[in-house]
Amino acid sequence: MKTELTISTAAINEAALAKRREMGKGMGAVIYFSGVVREIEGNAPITAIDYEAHEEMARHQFALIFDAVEKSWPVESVRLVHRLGVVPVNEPSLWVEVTAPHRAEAFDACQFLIDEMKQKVPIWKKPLPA
Amino acid sequence: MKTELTISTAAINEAALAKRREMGKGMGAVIYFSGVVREIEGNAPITAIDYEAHEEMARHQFALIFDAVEKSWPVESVRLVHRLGVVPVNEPSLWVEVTAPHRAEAFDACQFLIDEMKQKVPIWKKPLPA
Amino acid sequence: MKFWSYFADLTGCKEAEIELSDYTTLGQVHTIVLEQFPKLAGAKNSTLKAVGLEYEDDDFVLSDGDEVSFFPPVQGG
Amino acid sequence: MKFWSYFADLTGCKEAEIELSDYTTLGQVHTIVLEQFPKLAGAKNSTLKAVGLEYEDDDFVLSDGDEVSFFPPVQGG
Repeated sequence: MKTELTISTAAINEAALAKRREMGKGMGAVIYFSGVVREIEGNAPITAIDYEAHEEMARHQFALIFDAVEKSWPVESVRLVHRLGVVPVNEPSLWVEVTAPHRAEAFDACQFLIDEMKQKVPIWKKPLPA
Repeated sequence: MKTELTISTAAINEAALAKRREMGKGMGAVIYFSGVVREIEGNAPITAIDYEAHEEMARHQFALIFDAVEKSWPVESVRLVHRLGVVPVNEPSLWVEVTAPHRAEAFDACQFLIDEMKQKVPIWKKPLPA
Repeated sequence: MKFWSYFADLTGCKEAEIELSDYTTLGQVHTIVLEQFPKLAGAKNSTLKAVGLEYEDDDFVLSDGDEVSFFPPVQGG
Repeated sequence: MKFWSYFADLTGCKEAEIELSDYTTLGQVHTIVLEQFPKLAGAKNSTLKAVGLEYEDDDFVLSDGDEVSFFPPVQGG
């Protein structure tokens, strides 16, 4: 399974990422998920979320999750970008791409990946009030 | 819920579609799914799939499915493109975008939409052997 | 009456008209179709039937001018 | 020893060193930390603990030079 992990304060350029997609001829399904900062956090209006990470541990924990994906589904590739620092409302903080032969495994793997991330990857958010 | 349905023989331009995304500030999740023609269909190598539709009925059945999505989840928008005619291997025949406040409902609605399509929308495929 | 996908190949026909008596059901039309186009018999149980743009059951009673479609399981995506 | 996210705000400290006797467990260090930084007591049961890059249980026995992290539930995405 090919994997690509980016953890960076740079804005996520979804178009540029999608353009770099490489997909084997046996692959039938691609999912992209973008997690976008909402204008409300815990019932209060915000302007942005400031993301902090234990970056080295985050990379390690993502690698463990990618290993688990590879063991569970015939996924061809996973690319994941998590932005750190201040992410304004309406901009993505997370971008995930999964390519697989069939739709069901692409969906399952993508959801597993995000569920696991939300349990294990040491990234925290601080909402910046409006 | 905003909906946009395109059924056409034109190639699906994923980049152009993604660029036209409109997402309210209360939305936190976007999913894109692309269904891509694989080089193997029923164990035989192919060069393309020729898609045929009962187009008027397909539009109507998609509209019913969109109504069901709207009743079941707080989805903000659905855009769906299905290509007809000859779609070469490695090119998408289907493109779906779902935007919603949260991830779980976006995934659920997107999977429901595709499952329902595969049961009810009168589109058929004829593999073109290699 | 319209045949779609490989049903049109099996019947050699995309569109046909038939005269029906009053109160004919969709199921009865299917029976007539299978007599006229015996190559569709093998797909009898998987055949999907629509009247206009809606799927209908065998006991649906047809009216004058109804457009009936017969087709194999759909395969979008 | 490192504190992350609002644990660093509560302790007023991002990084600290403590001397341990041999065979001290991660759970014992947590107890020491709570004595030193009582504002973390409210989060005691939801505190996540890592040694190096791995999550570890309270009965994990620490070695010389281990870097221990304490942090609240993660919130990536």
